[in-house]
Formats: sequence, structure tokens, C-alpha cells
Amino acid sequence: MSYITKPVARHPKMPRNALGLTPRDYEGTMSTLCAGCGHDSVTAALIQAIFELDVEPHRLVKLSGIGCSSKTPTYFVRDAHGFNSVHGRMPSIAAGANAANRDLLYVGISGDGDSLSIGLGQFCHAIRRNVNMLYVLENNGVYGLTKGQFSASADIGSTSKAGVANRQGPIDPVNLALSLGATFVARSFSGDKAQLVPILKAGFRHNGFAFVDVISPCVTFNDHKGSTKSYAHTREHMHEVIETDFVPLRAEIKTSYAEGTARAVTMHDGSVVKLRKVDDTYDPTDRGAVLDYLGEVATRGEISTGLLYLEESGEDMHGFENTVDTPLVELPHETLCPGSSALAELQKEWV
Amino acid sequence: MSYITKPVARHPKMPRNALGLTPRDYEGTMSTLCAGCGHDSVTAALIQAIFELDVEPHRLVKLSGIGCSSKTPTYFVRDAHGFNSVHGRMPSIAAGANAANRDLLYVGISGDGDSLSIGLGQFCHAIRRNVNMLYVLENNGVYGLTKGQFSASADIGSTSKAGVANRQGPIDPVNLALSLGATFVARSFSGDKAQLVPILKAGFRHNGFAFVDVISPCVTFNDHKGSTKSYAHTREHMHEVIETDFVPLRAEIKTSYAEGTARAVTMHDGSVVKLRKVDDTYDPTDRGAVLDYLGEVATRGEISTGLLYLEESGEDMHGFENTVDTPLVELPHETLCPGSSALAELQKEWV
Amino acid sequence: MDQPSASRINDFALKVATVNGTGSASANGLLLQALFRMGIPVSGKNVFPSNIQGLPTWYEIRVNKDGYTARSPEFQLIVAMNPESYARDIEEVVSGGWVIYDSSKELDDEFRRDDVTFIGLPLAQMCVEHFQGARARILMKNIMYVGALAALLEIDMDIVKGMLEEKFSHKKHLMDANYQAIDLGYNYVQEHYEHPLPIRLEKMDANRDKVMIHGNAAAALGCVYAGATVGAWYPITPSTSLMDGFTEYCKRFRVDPDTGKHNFCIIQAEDELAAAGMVIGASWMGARAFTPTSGPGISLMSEFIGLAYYAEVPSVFFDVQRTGPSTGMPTRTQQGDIMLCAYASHGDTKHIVLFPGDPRECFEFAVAAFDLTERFQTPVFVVSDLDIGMNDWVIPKLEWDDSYRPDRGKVLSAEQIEELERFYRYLDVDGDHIAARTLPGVHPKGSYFTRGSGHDKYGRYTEDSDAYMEVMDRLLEKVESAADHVPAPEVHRGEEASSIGIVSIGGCHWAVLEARDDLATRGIQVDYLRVRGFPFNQTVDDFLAEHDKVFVIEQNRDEQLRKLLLMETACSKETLYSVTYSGGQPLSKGHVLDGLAPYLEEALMGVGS
Amino acid sequence: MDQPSASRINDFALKVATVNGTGSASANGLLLQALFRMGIPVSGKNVFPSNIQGLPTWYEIRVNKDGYTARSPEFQLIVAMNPESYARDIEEVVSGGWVIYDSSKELDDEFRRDDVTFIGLPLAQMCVEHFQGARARILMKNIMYVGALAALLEIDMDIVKGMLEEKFSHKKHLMDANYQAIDLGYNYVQEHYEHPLPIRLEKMDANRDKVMIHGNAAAALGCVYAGATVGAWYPITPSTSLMDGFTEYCKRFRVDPDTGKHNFCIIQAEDELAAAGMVIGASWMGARAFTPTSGPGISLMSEFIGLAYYAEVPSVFFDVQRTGPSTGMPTRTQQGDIMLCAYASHGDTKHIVLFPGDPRECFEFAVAAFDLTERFQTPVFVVSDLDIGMNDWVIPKLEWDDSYRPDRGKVLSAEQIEELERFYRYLDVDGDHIAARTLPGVHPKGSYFTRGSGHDKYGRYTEDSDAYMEVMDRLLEKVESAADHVPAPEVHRGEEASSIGIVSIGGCHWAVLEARDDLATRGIQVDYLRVRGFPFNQTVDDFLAEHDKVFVIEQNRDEQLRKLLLMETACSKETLYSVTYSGGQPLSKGHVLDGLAPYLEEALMGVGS
Ligand SMILES: Cc1ncc(C[n+]2csc(CCOP(=O)(O)OP(=O)(O)O)c2C)c(N)n1
Ligand SMILES: Cc1ncc(C[n+]2csc(CCOP(=O)(O)OP(=O)(O)O)c2C)c(N)n1
Ligand code: SF4
Ligand code: SF4
Ligand SMILES: [Mg+2]
Ligand SMILES: [Mg+2]
Repeated sequence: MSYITKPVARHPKMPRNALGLTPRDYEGTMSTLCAGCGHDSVTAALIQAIFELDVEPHRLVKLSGIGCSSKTPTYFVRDAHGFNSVHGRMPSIAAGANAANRDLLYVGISGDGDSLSIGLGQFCHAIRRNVNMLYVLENNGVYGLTKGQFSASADIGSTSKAGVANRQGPIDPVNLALSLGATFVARSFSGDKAQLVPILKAGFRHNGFAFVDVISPCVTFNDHKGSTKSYAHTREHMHEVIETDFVPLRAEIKTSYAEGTARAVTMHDGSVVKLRKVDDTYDPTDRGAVLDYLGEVATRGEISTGLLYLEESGEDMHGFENTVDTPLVELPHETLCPGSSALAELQKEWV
Repeated sequence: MSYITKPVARHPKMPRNALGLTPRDYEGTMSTLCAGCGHDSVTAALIQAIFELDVEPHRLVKLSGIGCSSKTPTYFVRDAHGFNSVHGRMPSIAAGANAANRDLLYVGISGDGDSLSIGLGQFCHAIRRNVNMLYVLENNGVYGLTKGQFSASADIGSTSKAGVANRQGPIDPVNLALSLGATFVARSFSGDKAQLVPILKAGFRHNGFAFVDVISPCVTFNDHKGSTKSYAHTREHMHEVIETDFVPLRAEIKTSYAEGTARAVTMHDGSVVKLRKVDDTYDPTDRGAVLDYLGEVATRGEISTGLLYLEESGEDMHGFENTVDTPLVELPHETLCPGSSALAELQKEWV
Repeated sequence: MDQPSASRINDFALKVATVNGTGSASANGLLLQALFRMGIPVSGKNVFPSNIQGLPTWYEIRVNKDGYTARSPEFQLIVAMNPESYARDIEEVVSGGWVIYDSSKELDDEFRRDDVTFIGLPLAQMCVEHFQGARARILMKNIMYVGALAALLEIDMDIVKGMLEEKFSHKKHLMDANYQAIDLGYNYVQEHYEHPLPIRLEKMDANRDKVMIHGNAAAALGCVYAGATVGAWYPITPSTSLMDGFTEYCKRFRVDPDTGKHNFCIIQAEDELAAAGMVIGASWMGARAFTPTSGPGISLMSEFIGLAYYAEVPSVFFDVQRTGPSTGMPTRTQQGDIMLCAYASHGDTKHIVLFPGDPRECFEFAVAAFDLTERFQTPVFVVSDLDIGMNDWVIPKLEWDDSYRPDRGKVLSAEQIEELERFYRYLDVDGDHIAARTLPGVHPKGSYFTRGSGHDKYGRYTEDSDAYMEVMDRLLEKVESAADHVPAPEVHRGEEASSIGIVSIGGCHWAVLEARDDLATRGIQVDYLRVRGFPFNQTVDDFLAEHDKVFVIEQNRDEQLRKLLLMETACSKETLYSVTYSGGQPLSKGHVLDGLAPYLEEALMGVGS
Repeated sequence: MDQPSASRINDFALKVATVNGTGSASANGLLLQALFRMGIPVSGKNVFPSNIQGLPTWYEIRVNKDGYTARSPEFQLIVAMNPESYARDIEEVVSGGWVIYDSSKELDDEFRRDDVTFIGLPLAQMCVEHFQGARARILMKNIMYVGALAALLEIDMDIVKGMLEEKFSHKKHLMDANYQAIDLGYNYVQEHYEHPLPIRLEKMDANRDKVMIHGNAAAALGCVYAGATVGAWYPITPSTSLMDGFTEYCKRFRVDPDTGKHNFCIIQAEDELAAAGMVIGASWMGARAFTPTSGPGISLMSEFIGLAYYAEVPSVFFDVQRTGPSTGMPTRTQQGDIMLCAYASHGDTKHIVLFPGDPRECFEFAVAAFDLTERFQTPVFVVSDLDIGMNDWVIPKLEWDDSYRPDRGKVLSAEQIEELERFYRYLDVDGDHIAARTLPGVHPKGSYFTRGSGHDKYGRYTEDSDAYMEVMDRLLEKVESAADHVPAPEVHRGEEASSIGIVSIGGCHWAVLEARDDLATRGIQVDYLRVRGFPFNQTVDDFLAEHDKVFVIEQNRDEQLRKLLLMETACSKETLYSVTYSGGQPLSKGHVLDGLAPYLEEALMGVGS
């Protein structure tokens, strides 16, 4: 049953999706982030992706931890359910929610502080558990909300606004996710909506944990010269390893790529992800090779972007747990409660 | 100043180290682990390594979390200081202790539950921080002390005693440590003391975080057929990638290897680690290549052992923080307290 | 204490001292079950080390025809199977009692006592003679002492053999070995010792509608019956068997017969923080979800508990208490988390807490916890302890009313939402301090934003003082209004009004009951109330008001229940006296009487020690 | 309240409403400092959103010739720079007051009020005319309103310009711009408005030996002076500036002049759990170590706190409280962690807690905390709050006694250890409940094993009831014996004995003092005690005993201090009345009087609202 009431007359030229909704219907409350914050662009990309995927707003679940990035779920899809939880612990809320209702669409938004410091353990275990969700890490190399301390993703040599250079090696979440066996690993840039949107769409459709690391500059505390997470630095050093095109199930496949450089991966629900390799030695389904390639690119000081690794198979958390297909929240009491005679029977063993 | 009082007459044939101490002097209280537990063999190897390194017992600091493995610090070097802390949080205790007194020798003992589940975040961040310590993970694929639940290092398909197969992918701590930039990464087997002892010695001498993953079977809960962390399975599938020999500073270098397959690495304190490669394409100083090699070995179902990666350079936590060479605990109050006139001076800025 | 040499039928305690990991647990279980089947009131307490194998462990059995089955710290008979602990074990038997030991190796003179009778059985020797293989020999030694006890205490051999038959019906060779071992023990006694002993058993009919179970299994079953579908946990003694039980019962009752798929999802979390988060996530979605843990887990969950409180997300936490603080003594019992659970987390918080006193209440309160957490949309703690959770209790059979339907509280259906003009998550529409909630995915008009940060009654983010306080004040009233809905206290009064009262909690109950009867026989009448839920309901207040002196009896150092009563009832401070025991053993009558003695001096002359 | 139209010299409050991230903070700082330098008692309170840029933010300044500088919730003048918050801001000015606004854009009629005077300044317009570049224009607008206020309130322009000179001595062009902006504002008022206003300033000499600082900086400095070398932390508002301060002062005072190396180690931990572990590790080694955090951090540290308590490892925790529960209102103040800090962690625990009332005490209590934690070998909490920690306070100059030497407690030297027959970690040799400790690496005979699991007085692992309880009982006595060593309460009494008392805590102090004086002028004499440490010392007990009615005034919903007094003193329950305010603003006189009003009705007729 769909409760979507058709929106009242809006700008007639506003595009509409299959549900008859416009992008407006996927917006949230006004952002209270700093003007120019990368996170707002990620929000915009999410709105577009969700709109284009024809998602019923109330079937979307938005989760986050604490941080500027974690505030953003209020800024998109106001009619979705949202949970702005505690710092670094969103993955466990998501796992529990998904365990209870596997039929909704889950998106988690986190920051580099949220996911790589206080939440590192939960982040890694969500990957291992393969919780079926899109996980977006809005990565700016700093703690925005607490005013600019280096985060664990700050690169060696990256300087703070005060000019202090970071000396500890960064935790690269893409590398980490790959090491831990994540089946969908991407990196993008908040400033590159064209690249980001199809990745997000594919991530939503992926059956399992879809990880997207988005370089999302903090204009207030980490957009200066010397920062390696600034707009300028990212633009200059980003290296698109693979171009992604997401083709939903029902759509015609329009894009075509030259032989050999393209690869189409069919998702769980029948949609297709087309990957055009910039470098034709790159194989986005060979984990080891991907790690090597990314390592190489990194040593050149460049930032690989694109849907870097994809494995559309394997079991998610429910697969491991062998849970019924019906969402657990929908099972009636009668199914769940064994009743008095079973109790009597059982207790025969207790005498 | 050394307080080592020469031990009373013991078995005359008992070997003595440079301090005149015997291996007995490096023992602890009686183990209360199950007979045959792998952890007891690791304890024995530690005793030998520490004895051979001529460590003054009271200059050794033993730390652990909670678990059967974490109990073992009481079983070696009774005259060392020990701290059996809380579950999964030993790395932070170690970092704080090391921050306060950088002159002591630190060894942390943990389990796979302790380090890879509850303590995963702390483990990763200790690596990133490069805390100068030897970190031994006694890896048995289960929670021993809580009676046999699968841990996060349990392999896919490994079965529990009751026959249930694990379906989630394991977290491989060696892989993880390499990904996170650890500078000393080894794996060994509790049943292979000949391999383990030199690795432990090298780890003690390494300037930074030295990680040793030791497959250490749990005879009570995970030594059955079907377990991939049993004695039998480990013996059968272990593949020694590199043979390690530790040559302390003052000793003559006796071992010699054939050209091309050997490599000598000089440690911070002048001791030398000699690495003999079993496969001469293997380069234990090339992180990417090591990861590839290990990945390959793993796909064959084999377990790589040896001192797999070594990088004797870089800064430890004190390097990052630019701490004085004198242990902070030894700085006198006069050095630390700016005094009344400085206070008066400072407050001129507060008006 | 009376001398045990006097004949004591169905009224004594015995202790089996063995080494853990040697299979004695199943022999002891057999023993207890036999006594249970003889219809005699009985209890079994396992005193085990925090270790897996090779250390001393004890099993204490008390039989008492009058039904007093609280721990007895005095033992008339000791089965001393562990030479490592001989000294301590033999010392513990009361004067005039009996010591059974393995005489395969002669007993050191240092262990001899003149005032007890030693009964040597050549167990190891007989094992070597009759059984093959190290493992079998170790196991059969245990069964042998059961046989010996059967002869010494007059345990019904038919019952024992019947049990072996049930147990090994599919393993003939094991049954034969067990039969043989039982007989060897039995016959050896018959041939060598006078028997039965003056302490012995006689069949009764006290267990007709009773079962034998431990609290964690009962609580687990309660979760199944309440319809819990998501269980998240991290292993920790003594709560682990709760999730083991849930797993077992789910496998039995909740596997879809057609597909083999699970109508439940049990997640072994990476730690307690994650387990708490999973419970909150699942409950937010509308599932009944819970996590079992112990003290250290509650500490770690503290931040999340505050989130659930403030964002009003149902969530059930089982705290099977062990001896704290820190790691403490993980295999000993205590009631040290009472205050923590009542107020867990930073800032102003207050929680609903249920205190079961036995496994039956573990079952019932588990169900109640889910109803309460959904009705009041706030965390609910079920606080038991190692004694209740892991020891063997004889309780009245569990009952289930098939007309039970979960109290989901104010969860709006799609239809109800549809009818609303607009939905506001934290609006107290009905004036009962409880705002309706909606579940994700049900209806677009039902969506709202959940957060642990400041929000107003509409659910909007706020940093405004009044808007913030309005919600917080409602929360306080909401939780306080649960006082009428938590299990009411159990009250025992004498025929005449007494000015002296006892208030106690949880598993203290049985020792208190026994002590109270003891006092009554000495002419001291005390009223007694057992707290079963927090916030305290009016009955508690009334009870305190009605008595001049109230002794608060509990198992912790810091008088936590007394403090809670002080803070959260109208009682005057001068009324409350404290009796505590915090040593980690289940409470016994002696603890109670000793504690009361200084206060009731005149009246109690000669009682206590 | 009096009508402000009557002339009020050095006695009013004003509020500047701006947008955060626009540089108004430095203009407001300038303003406050100018008033300070005029020798007038003054305070500045920053009311900021939990966000970085673009939301409404306020700065409240109160000047009061009598030295009452608690928050005033009534404003005679508002500088309304943020159209977004006009409605609310303009409403907040008292009748007869003044509103300064940017008249570059005409004020909407809806905001007009007849009972206040509007003073329009074409700030944006003047900025555009006189300055280049967006950034400069935004910044200079702020300086301009300072200039305007200077004219309206008679702020000494020499002082203002002197400050600009100090600040920009190395940046000539900035100084010029600032001069110009100040003058533009000043002159515009001179030309267009009657001035000064009836509310105005006059130089005084109240600040001769005073400084202006916030509590976190003072606490940080205390850590430096106490000799703390290891600071571990995870950023969290409002405690972050404490570690910023420590870093700053360490860089200033603790860098080795020869090598440039650090005589300190500051570790930004991965979370609060790790920060607590680092403190425990470092303190165990013998360093003075600490961590600053806020409520959520204390929740997360709970498990570790229990370890430090039980294993007796010194450790200092600063809890700069914010409004809870959960994330709550991170930029608002509260005293919601009192109970949590007193009893943090599962099992039986009790901690030493210090409650500074202003930045000076933050400095002093930081030092005291390290002495206490080492002397008593137990965690010590210094519990301040956002108001004390982050707002601008005028306090008497900090003093330092150079003869101070750290109280390391019973730490045995190598020589002392050498002399011992044998060292036992937890043995109470001196009968004062405190056992000596040794530091790792000092002497082989000093080694011992530290653990959070059961141990006896010799430091050996134990699961024995008596051995366990013996240590636990000592711990309780140990912590309780600290009552005589924590800062004694501050007591104010009138000339005559009063039967009414007030007890309060922390930053409530200033509002309470003001309210008490107010009551005195109305003939109601109340005695007053401010708690400064827990466990409570005898003075607290005595004070409670001496008064029939004691009002406990605190900033939380749940009467946490009152409850703590109830539990931890001998006072009778009937004595204690509660006055709470938990809305997140610093306490004001009105909160106190309003809270007291219902109780003191007759006496207070006409007071309060
Ligand atoms: C338990 C806890 N500790 C600390 C904080 C304070 N805090 C809020 S956000 C944040 C860091 C945010 O960094 P990141 O996740 O990178 O988000 P960003 O603001 O950069 O987008 C911290 C430390 C908190 N809210 N809770
Ligand atoms: C906070 C907390 N949670 C849970 C436990 C219970 N616990 C004790 S040891 C352990 C797991 C130990 O596993 P591992 O680290 O692999 O050690 P092993 O016993 O296998 O050597 C657990 C879960 C605890 N002590 N503390
Ligand atoms: S502080 Fe940085 S991360 Fe936060 S909103 Fe501003 S620009 Fe974005
Ligand atoms: S349970 Fe396993 S890990 Fe623990 S002591 Fe026994 S064999 Fe070792
Ligand atoms: Mg960030
Ligand atoms: Mg293990």
C-alpha cells in the first residue's frame, strides 16, 4: 500500500519521478551548516539519487551519529524516518533497525571523526556483518563540529589552519573497507555531483553494506592551503579510476562504452551498474588488484575516485542469520508466542 | 641503578643470562589455564625471549585486557609490573603508561575477542599511534573464557564444537595491521617455539608497535575437527614465509644465509634481525607486495607465518608528540611548575 | 545450629567439592534432580571459579522439608573430591558431620578431624578397575559418588536409574557404564559402611506442580513468549546463559517449519555498546528487542541508555548482577547495580527497574518488561543476579495465559496516522505523559526525527529552555507514573500489627523468609515487604510509613536499596536501618539474623552468632 | 523590576544578538574588556548554538556596581544585529529599554514596540561606504556597534582605543580600520541621538586585583601548575577549551628551551574510553594525568572509572557539565552529573568530587584534585559546567605559593622499597585505610599485579568472600576519610542565628549570594553553605543539623545534590527543600527567589514573580 498523496501543484517544469514526486519532495529542513560546506553538496546528491530511484519517502530510513555530517539527515527527505543517534554508534542502531525491518531502505551518514575514531569498531563490524545499507562517510579530515581538530583521516603533512602539520598516518576508510571484505566500496567528491549521484544510486541498490567515502571539504576549518582535504587539493589531485553509470531495472540501457573498458554488473534487484574503466588494466572485481592499484595512485599523491570495488553476491546479515523474508516487525504475536500447551510440554523436561 | 640481587643457588646447569638470572627468574605464578592451552606455550616463549634479552624484570611492564589470554601476564616474570585491565581496552592503558614512562619495556597480551571485537578501535588506534610496545594477540578463533562463542577471527566455514559453521568473514589482524601502517607485523604459532621466540625478541627491540599474531589453539572449545584454529589444522596449513633470526647488538653474527634469500635489518638499538626468505620473491619491506603475497597464500587456505613485514624507521608516539627523552615521570616538580612569577606575568594578559 | 548427629530427615545441606572441567556438573545435576523427583524441597548452588578447567569448584545442595532452600552456609556432609581443597572443605563440615573422600590415596593426617566421620571410597581405584580410558574414568568417578550418596542418604535408586535411562536412551554403552558406576558406589557403601546416615532422605510430595530451572533460562523463555524477535548481546558471565537459552528456545519454537528460516534474529555484537545500539535500533523499528548483560555491560551501555531515555525508545536490558566493582568476582553474586540501573547515564535520568526474586519471576518479569518498555517508551531493566540466573531453583510451574496480547503502548497504525491532521512525536495528547509513536515505514505522515539532542514537544530540535524543560518534566512524570504498573511488592504480615518491618529485594527473599519465620518462633513478629519494581509504588511508601523501624536487607556494600528508598519514597530517614552482605555468596538466614541482631538485641537474645 | 528609564549607573544588563561565525565574538570581548578596565564589576555570558556558522547567537553583559554578576535574565538594552532573531530579541528588552538595530534596512513594523526606544544605526550602509571586501565589512560592522555603545553608555574611548592598539600593534592597517569603525559608530550616535542614555557607565575601581578569564583556561593552568604531564582527551563541548588551554600553557611553560622537546604529552584519543585508559595507564606509572570531558564522556568512561576505583589508580576527570541527558543541549549549562560522578560505574563505588564555583576555584581545585587523587589513590572528579568553563568571569588574581610541593601520597621510593621485607600493594599498614603504592620500574621488590578482578589485601587474586570484603570495606573507609581533605564548604552566616539555610553548589553561588542579600534587605536572614567537595565534610552535616529548613538550590531537574545530601549526611529528610532550575541558562537571582517563594510565602510577600 502506498500512502503517497500526490503533491499539490508545483512548478510545472519540475521533473517528476515514477511516484509523481518532484525533487522538492525529497528535501528536508534548511541546512544549518556553514555556507559552502561540502556536506551540503552531498545532501543535494542524495536528494537527487533518492528522487531518481523513486523511493517512497517514508520507506527510507536515515541514520547518523554526531557531527556536522551527522546533522545532514534532517536536510533531506523530510518524510523519511530519521535517527540522529550518538557519536560513532550509528552502525549498531542501523544493524538493529535492519534486523527488525529488512524491507526499508537504509542510509547512514557519518563523518571521519564519527566513523574512524570513536566509531571505528562499529564501522568495521558493520562491514563484517554486511548490514544492508548505504553508508556515506563525509570525509573532511577534521572534526568540524568541535572546531577543527585533526581527525584520523588527516593525511601526514596536512596542516591545520594554525599551520601545525599532522604527523600520524591517516586511516584510509576505502583501504580499510576493502581489507575487511566490504562488497561495495566507492570514493567520490562532494564537488563532483555527476560522479557521486550514480554511485549513491548503485549503493542504495546494492545488497549489503555499500560504502561511499566522500571527500567533503570543511570550509571553516580545513579548506586552506596546506590541507589535503580542501576543495582545491581534491579537485587537483582526484583521479577518477572508473566512471559509473547506474541503470535502474526498468530503464533502457542507453549508455554504451568502448569494448574492453566497460563492465556491467547486475545488482540484486535487476538494475545494472555500468563501470567504465579509465585505465583498462583496472578490474573492480579483483580485491587484491584494486588494493594494489589504489596504493599506487596514493603514492603518487592522488586520490582515486569512482565505484572502486563491487561484488554483487554474498550474504548480508540476514543471510548469516537465516532470518525470514518477512520483516520481523510484521510477524504477528501468534507466530511468535508458542502458547500455553508448548509451555506445559517444555516443562516436562524440567522435572 | 640495577637492583637485581643475584639469585640464590639454583640448579648449576641452569643457563644464566647477562644479568646472572636463570629462566626460572622469569617465570610467574602457576598457570590456571586448561592443560594444553596454546596460551601456555606462548607464555613459555615469552619467558625464553625475555630471559635471552637480559631484561631486568622490574623494567618490564606486562599489560592485558580480559580473557584466558589476558590472564597470562601473571604467568611470566613475576617481578615485572603487571596490569590486567578491562576487556578490550589494554591498548589505551599501554599508551598512557608509555607516555608517562618511555624507558620501560612494554608487552601487551590480548585475545582475538579482546582485540578484534570489543577492542578493535583501540587496537587500530594503537597501531596508528605507533605505541612502542610488543603486542601479542593469542588468537584461537573463540572466546575462551566465556566458553566458546565464535570470535571475529573465526574463519568462514570453521565449525563450532556443536557443529555450527561460522558464516561471517574473519577479521585477519595481520592484514588489518598492515593496512593500518604497522611497522612490525608477524604471525606465528604457539606450537612453534623455534619460530616464535626470535620474533618476540625482535618485537621487543622494535622501536614502535610490534604486532605478533599467534595462532594459539583453545583445547577446550576450538581444537576439534572442523576448526581452522586447531593444532592439527594450523600445523598442517601453516606456511613459513620467512625464517627469522634475532641477533642482539653485542653478539657475533653467526647465522649466514645464501645470497639473495637473506636480509638483515638493523633495529633501533643496534641489534640485527636476519630474515631468510622461503620464497625469494618475497620482500618483507614492501607493504603492498606483502599484502598481495599473504592474500595469495590465504586463498590457498594456508596460513603465512614469520616476521612478515618490518620497517625499522619512522616515529613512535613520542616522536609524533615530540616528547622529551627523559621519562615524564622523572621530571622534577621544578621543571614542571612555572611558579608564581610566571603566573603573575601571564595574568597581565588577562586584564 | 543443631548437631547433625541427631537424625535429620530431609533437613540438611551437603557440598560436593570437585575440580572444574571434570564433568562433575552433570553428576551433581543428576543428584539434585533425583532429590527433586523424590518430592523433597531442594536447591542447588554452584560455586565455580572464573576459569575453565582445573580449579576447585563446589556444588551445594540443601534439602529442607519445610521448604527453606536459601543457601545454608553449614554443611552436614561434604563430598571431598579435590585434594587441592581438602583443607578448606573438610574444615567446613559441621561438627558431627561426614566427609566422603576418595580413599584410593590415603588421607593425610593433617586433614583428619575427630569430630566428623570420614567415609573413604576407593573411587579412583574402582574406576581403574572397571573402566577404560582416561576420560571415562574421570567421568565415572563422579557418577560413583552419586551411587554412594544414594546408599548413605537413601536416595531412591529407581529414580536415579530412571533418570539415567532417560538421559542415555540413545547411547546404550554410556547407560551401561553409568549404571555400573552408580552400582559400584552404592554397593561399596552397602558393604563397608553403616547406612543410611542419620541425615537422610525420605520421599515427600512437595514438588507436584514444580519444575527445576535457572533464572536465565526462564528469562529467555519469557522473551520468547513476550514475542521478542531481536536479541543482541556480548558474552559475559553470568548473563551468557540467558542468550543461550533464548537461542535454544527460538530454535525450538521459532523456526519456520516450511522454510527453515528464523522468526528471530540474534546478533552477537562486537561489544556491549553495540548490543545496546542494536536493541535501540530494533525497538525503534517496532520489534521487541533486548540485551542480556552484567555490570560491566551496563557501564558500557550508559551513554546509549541515556539516548533511549531521552529519545523515548523502548529497550529491555537484563542485568544479571555479579560481584563488582570493575571485573570484581565474575562468578560470585551480588546486588551491586541497583542504583546504577535506576539512574544510568549522565544528566537527569530515571529508569524502570524490575527485580525478580526467582526464576519464575524472571519469566514473568521478562514479559512485563516488554509491556512496560513499550507502554512507557523508556528503557526497562530486569535486574537479577548470578544466584537467580545460574543456580538450580525449584519453582512452581510456569503458566501462560493464551489470551495475553503484547501491550504495544501507543503505537499508531497506518489508519490512525491517516486520520491525524499532523503527527507530533512528543505531544502529550492524552494527558498521561505518554506521547504516541509511529513506526518507520508505516505511513508518510507518521515520520519524525529521533534525536538525543534537545527537542520540543513537537519533536523539533530546540535549544530553548522552556521547550526543553517541558519535555523533560513530562519524562519525569511519565517514568514516575510507571510506579503503578511495575510488579507490586510482595508483602507478608503477621496476624497482629508489628512496628518492625523488613524490606528486601531479589534473591534475598528466601533467606529473609526463613529468618522471619525463625524470629516468629522466638516471638518476634516482623512484617516484610519485597520490592519488585522501581519506581516504587504506593504500597512501598505505605509499608515504610506503617513501621517504626524498617530493616533494609540487601546484598551490596553501599546500602543501595536503602538509599533508593530514602530518595524515592516519602519515608523518614530515621526509620531505615541497613543490613548488608556483599561477600558474593547467596544470602543465608544467618546473614539476616546476624545483621538484625545488634538492633533487636533484647528480643533476639541468643539468636544469630 | 525597576523601570530602566530611571538613571541606572553601572547597573544594567545588555545583550548583543548576532549570527555565529561573523566575528562578533571579538567585538564582544573588546566590549567586555573595556568595561572591565573601567573598573566596573562585569560578567559576560555567551549563549551560542550547537553549530558553527549562520545561526543566532547572543552575548550577555551585566554590569553591576555592587558586584552582582550572576546572569540577569532582563535586559535594558539589546543590540539586535540579527534580523532572524529580531522578534525574540526585541521582545526581550524590558519596558522602557533600548533597542539598537541596523537601520540600513528599515525595521518591519511588526517588531516595533511603543514602550522601548529604537536606535537605528545604518551600519551595513556605513560599512559599504567605508570598507572594501565582504569579510572586512562584516567584521567592521561589529566594531561599529561597539563604537556606538561607547557613545550611548559612556565607555571610555581611550580605553577602547588602547585595547585596539595593543591588539593590532603589529597590523597597522587593521588598527586603522578598527579605529575608523569605532569612530563611525561613536560619531553616528553623537550626531543623531541624545546620549548618554540613562543607563550608563562610570569608572570605578573594583577590578584592581582582578583578572578576566574562563574556568577551563584556569583549570588548564591548574593542571600545569600541579605538574600534570599527561593529558588525554577526546574533543567535546564544553570541555574542549580546557585541553586547548593546557596545550597553550604547556607550549609556553613546558618546552625544553634547549631541545624544543615537550615536557608533557597530550594525546588526542580516539574516544573517551581510550582517554580514560590513558589517564589510568599514565597515573599508574606515576605521572599526574587527567582528561577533560563532559557528561557523555563520563558515561563512556564508566567502566574504566570502576577499574581505577577498585585497583586504586589515581586519575583526574574534569567534567564540564552541559545540559543532558544524552546529547541534550551541548551549548547550554546544567549540573546534571552530580550523582553520576559521585557513584560512576557498576558495583559498589564512591568517588571524590570537587565542585568549583568560579574560574579561580577551577585553578585551585585542579591542583587539589591531583593531590587528592594521589593521596587517596582513587579517581577524583572536578565538576564544573559550561557557564563556569566557557564564560567570561572577573575573579581575584590567581595566586601561587612557590613552596607548594605535590602531595604524591604514599609512593615508595626505591630506598623505602629496599628496606621492606616484602611489599604488599593493598595492605593498610598505617591504619589510615591507605596502602602504599610503588611505581613500575623503580625496584624489583616493588612489583605487584594490578587488576580489576577480586583481590585480597596482599594484592593476590581472590574469589574468597572475606578477603574480598576486607579490601572493599577499606576502600569505603578510605574514600570517606577524604571528607576532611576535600575543599571545605564556604559558609555565610548572618549576625544572628537563622533557622533557615540554603545549600548550593558550583556556579549557582553568585545568584544565591545575590538572592540572599535581596532577602536580607527584606528582613529575611538566611544562612548559606556552598558545597565544594564530596564526600561531604562535617561542616555540611553540622550546617544541616543547625537549620530547621534548608533549601537546596541546584541546576538540574532531579534534585541531585539534595539526594546526595540525603544519602550521605546525617540530616533528616524533612529538613531539605528543593529549588531547581534546569533550563540550561546560568542561574539568576530570580530563579532562586521564585523557587523559594512558595516556602517563604508570608515573609517574602511581593518578592519573586
Ligand atoms: C561521546 C561524545 N564525544 C564527543 C562528542 C563531541 N563531538 C561532536 S561531533 C564530534 C566530531 C565530529 O567529527 P566528524 O565525525 O568528522 O564530523 P564533521 O563535523 O567533521 O562533519 C565530536 C568529537 C560527542 N558528541 N559525543
Ligand atoms: C565489558 C566486558 N564484556 C564482556 C566480558 C566477558 N568476557 C570475558 S573474556 C571474554 C572474551 C575473551 O575472548 P578472547 O579475548 O579471545 O580471549 P580467550 O579467552 O579466547 O583467550 C569476554 C567476552 C568482560 N569481561 N567484560
Ligand atoms: S564546520 Fe566544517 S564541516 Fe561543519 S558545517 Fe562548517 S564547513 Fe561544514
Ligand atoms: S578455555 Fe581455551 S583459551 Fe581458555 S584456558 Fe582453556 S584452552 Fe585455553
Ligand atoms: Mg569530519
Ligand atoms: Mg580467543
